[in-house]
Amino acid sequence: MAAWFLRGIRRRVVTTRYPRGHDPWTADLPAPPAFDPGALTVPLANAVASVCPSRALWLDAGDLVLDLGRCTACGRCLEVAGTGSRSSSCIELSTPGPRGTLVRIPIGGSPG
Amino acid sequence: MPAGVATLAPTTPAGVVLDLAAVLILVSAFACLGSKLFARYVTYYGIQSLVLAVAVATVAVRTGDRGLWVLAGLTLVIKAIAIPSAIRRFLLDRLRLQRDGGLAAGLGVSLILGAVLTALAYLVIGRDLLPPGVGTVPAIPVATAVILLGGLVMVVRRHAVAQLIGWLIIENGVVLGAVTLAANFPFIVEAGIFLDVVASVLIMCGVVLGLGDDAAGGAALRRLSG
Amino acid sequence: MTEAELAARLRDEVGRTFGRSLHIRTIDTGSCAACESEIRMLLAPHYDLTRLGFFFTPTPRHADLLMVTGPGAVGMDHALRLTYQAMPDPKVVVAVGACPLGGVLGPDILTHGSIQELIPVDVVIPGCPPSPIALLHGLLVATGRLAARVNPARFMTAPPPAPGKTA
Amino acid sequence: MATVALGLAGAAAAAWLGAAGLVLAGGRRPAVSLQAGLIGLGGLAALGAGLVGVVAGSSESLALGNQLVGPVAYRVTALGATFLTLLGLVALTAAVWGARAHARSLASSAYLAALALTALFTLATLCAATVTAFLVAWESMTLAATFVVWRHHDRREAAWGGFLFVALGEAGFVCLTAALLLLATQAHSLDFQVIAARSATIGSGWRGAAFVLALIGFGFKAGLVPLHLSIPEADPAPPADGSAVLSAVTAQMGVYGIALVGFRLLSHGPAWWGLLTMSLGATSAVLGVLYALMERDWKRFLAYSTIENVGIAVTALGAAMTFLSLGQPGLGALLLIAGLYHVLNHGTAKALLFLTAGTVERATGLRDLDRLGGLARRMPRTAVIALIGTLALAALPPLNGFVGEWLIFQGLFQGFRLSSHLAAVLIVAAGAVLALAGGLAINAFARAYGIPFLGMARSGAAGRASERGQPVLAGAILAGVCCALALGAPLVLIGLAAVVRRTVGIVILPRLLVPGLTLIPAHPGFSSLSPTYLALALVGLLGVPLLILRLARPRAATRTVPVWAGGILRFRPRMQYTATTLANPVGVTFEDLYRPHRDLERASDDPAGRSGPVHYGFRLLPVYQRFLYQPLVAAVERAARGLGWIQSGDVNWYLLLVFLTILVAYVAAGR
Repeated sequence: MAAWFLRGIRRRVVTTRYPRGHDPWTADLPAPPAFDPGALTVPLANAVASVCPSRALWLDAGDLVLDLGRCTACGRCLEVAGTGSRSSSCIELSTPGPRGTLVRIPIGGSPG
Repeated sequence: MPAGVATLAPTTPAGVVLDLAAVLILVSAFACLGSKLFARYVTYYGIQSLVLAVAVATVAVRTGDRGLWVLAGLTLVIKAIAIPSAIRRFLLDRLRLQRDGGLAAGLGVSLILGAVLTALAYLVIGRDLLPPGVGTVPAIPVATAVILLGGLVMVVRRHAVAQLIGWLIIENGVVLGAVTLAANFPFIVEAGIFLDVVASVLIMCGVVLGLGDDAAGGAALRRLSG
Repeated sequence: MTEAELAARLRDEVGRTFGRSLHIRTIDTGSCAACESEIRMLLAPHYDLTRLGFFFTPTPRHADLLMVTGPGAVGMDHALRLTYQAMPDPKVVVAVGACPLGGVLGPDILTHGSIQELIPVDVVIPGCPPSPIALLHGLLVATGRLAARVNPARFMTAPPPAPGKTA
Repeated sequence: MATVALGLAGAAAAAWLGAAGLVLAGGRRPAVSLQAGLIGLGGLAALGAGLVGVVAGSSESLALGNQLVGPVAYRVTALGATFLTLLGLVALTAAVWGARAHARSLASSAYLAALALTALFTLATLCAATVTAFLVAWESMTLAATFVVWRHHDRREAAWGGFLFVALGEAGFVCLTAALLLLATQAHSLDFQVIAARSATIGSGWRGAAFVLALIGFGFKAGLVPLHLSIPEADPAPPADGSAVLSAVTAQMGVYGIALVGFRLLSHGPAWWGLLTMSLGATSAVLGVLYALMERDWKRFLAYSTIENVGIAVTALGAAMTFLSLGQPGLGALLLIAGLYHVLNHGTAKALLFLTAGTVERATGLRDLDRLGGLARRMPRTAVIALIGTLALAALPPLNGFVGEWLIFQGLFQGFRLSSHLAAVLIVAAGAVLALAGGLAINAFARAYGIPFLGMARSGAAGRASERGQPVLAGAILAGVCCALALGAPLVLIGLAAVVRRTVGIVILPRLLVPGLTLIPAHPGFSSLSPTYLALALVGLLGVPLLILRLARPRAATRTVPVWAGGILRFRPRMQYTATTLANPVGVTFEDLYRPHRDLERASDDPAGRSGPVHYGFRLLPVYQRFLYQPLVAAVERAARGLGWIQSGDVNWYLLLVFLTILVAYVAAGR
């Protein structure tokens, strides 16, 4: 206890877990999508980007760019991408600076 | 015992005359109370004043006081002649006053009240109220009754002229009481009372003339509330 | 000094300044109030913001951190600028939700679409709305008590193919 | 030495008489200035007389009486000299203020003459050594002060205030005359000294009756609730110098009177005298400050505060009587000292605040707190002076008000040393009531200082205010005196202890004041305080943040940004707190007492909030009006209505009434 206390004082790190335990239901919250780079093709990526209502997906230099900041986790891209995608289940997405929210997903699938 | 009072005992002729005069004065006051015509008020007042002059003269005969003679004369001239004729000429004729409409109480009620007041005067003026010996003079309760009757006239009549008559009757009662009680009354006081009476008559004549008949009838007087 | 070193030093500085006590002011630039609803949940016992030394304050004069929600409605420009100015230095701006990051409304005559050009944003908390856990995480990141951990791998269901290997 | 005080008092009287006489010059320019100057000179002489009197004690007496009016003699006594000092100080500063404030007109000249006469007759009251001299001077003081109140006789509130002042003053004078003549007939002498010497031989019933009558009589002047009606109406009516004299001196003459009868003439009596006095005082203190809180008019607020402070002083005097009669002379003397000290403090600070309010009124034409604001920036010297006065009156350390009230509390909390449980409980309860009043007073004075001086101007006139050409010096003198009374508290207490020794014959000084400027009021193990060191330490502590700011300057550059006002486009003065809103929490808390009438009128009840203009009205009917004066007035009116049928306006009816009266007289005489 004392060691814990002193550590908290000294290192200013989280001394209490911010939800105290693991919250299993956080996995069920809507979350940004995750794509299978192997299954992504350029047409599919274009289709995925075109259904995104919040302009969070676009193609750039052969990559599908996902802006986590803009994503509202609506799930429309998941419907389009089908089995090559799923919810990322990741909701703790804060980053310092506005540019840290960009995720580049290489388009690895063949057009066939 | 004052000298004047002793000489006016009812057994003496002067005493008899005085008593008779007092009774006449009382009767004329009742007559005023029981009348409705302005002209009669003035007539009865004149008669009352004449009798009063006689009474004063009687006392003057007995006491030989020169002041009382003057007083009797003044009473005769001013009260019995001047004031009635002045009221007739300046008020009754000019305002055409005939019948007094402003009665606060009916004639019958007024007369009964007057009788009650006279009885009260006789009851109240007991022996112990007056100086020793004076109680035997019957004119004293009569004078008191006349004063009360004058007051009653003022209360039950609404018209200003009738109230003036009531006031004059009270004054006559006062003089009657004064000459019978204290025959050697200082003349200067009597003269002062006379001046008062003359002044009040003059004032009342002016006021009533200024008001006019309608106003003097009491309607305007009733509006004099605070 | 590289950018990374500078960032590390800055994080350390922020941690030293705000690490133990932080006062938060929120401002709504036209949000749908879902974010506000979640922010309010922070005070519920389950999340219990104050145990971390964080407090909401009614005035920016006492605030160290500004939480901005909403897409930057034009009508709130003045208020947003005044609020930012009224906060004493040093201060942190946290953009909460997808709106301030341009995810919901585009720029038009009523909104700026994003607040990033209005005031400098230090930390973003994505989500529409971000859950209270995400908000807590964001606040801890903002104060330097947690490292940011956006791992691109988590948004890929399979490891990316090695570069050059594709056709 | 003994004749010096009397000589100085005579000089003061001569100066004031001269100032009053100069009204014959018809208000020409030099005459008005000369009047103010003579009033100030008289004040200086009275101040000197008071100080000499406090130090040297009773002077020789100046006997003037003859066969017709009885013995008339004047003497500077120690008790009177205490108040004489205050009179001199207030007259001096009022003259300094008035010299610059008054226009050169006949009205001003007449007003200054009335003020000079008020001061003169107050002096005569304080120096009066016989019943005749006292009563004549007291009545003359009331009349002269009435003309001071009537300076602006064409204003409704001034006319009404003057009427209340003279009416209640006369009611008090009747009680007072009865009390003093009762004492004089019982003691077979008109001389105060002889009465005091023979007071023990007077029967206790007569003594009690005389004391209660005197308490009521002086209570009218002092403004003890519920006899205080004239204070909030009359004291704010004249210009500020008149208000200062009325509140700081004339009202406190009531305290002098209670001290004179209670301690000098009758030597404190049984315990119930003290308990009665104390209860009246405590009631006045708490009700005074409660109604002060609700007041929007600055000068009326100050007048209610006078009621509060006089109440505190009277509480102290009452507790002192109780302690003396129950065999605790040390505590009694302490409380008497504390009460007199509080009188001095209150007089100084109240004169200061009235003069400040008058200066602001001259600069802005406003007395309504809700229309002032932001004056600290436009009238900085006035703001500093008013701050000193406010701190002193709110009894905050380190100023004199705190020391005085602290002494009173120390005395009251010693109530447990009494053997009588009732007295002990009542005294401690009075202490609790005073504590409540003190807390409310801090609230009230924070409001009365903050609203006019801080924030933004709430009206155009307040925004254009300027200090240029305004009379600031008088307030500065009084502020200096406030600080001196605090820093020199030990010195003041030495003087007051001498007064108490000469008045009730108890030596308390060696126990009260230990070397090193420290006061030990009640008991060595109970409490101690050094006002001098406290003041120095607090001012020093005030410097610490400044020092830190100076030494550890922030490294970031200074930014200047607009005041935070909720992010609205423009911050308007009407968005600020007002005096009414600031007092509202207290108003809600004490709603059962206030029972206010609130009127809220909206142009529409639009739920979207577009209500249009909103009118908010707030009226207060004080509790004594509701439960004492209104029923009284209603009873008189009911009786008058009941007798109204007699006055019908009918002449015959009146004649009948006269006639019946005569008849009844006849019959009654005939029995």
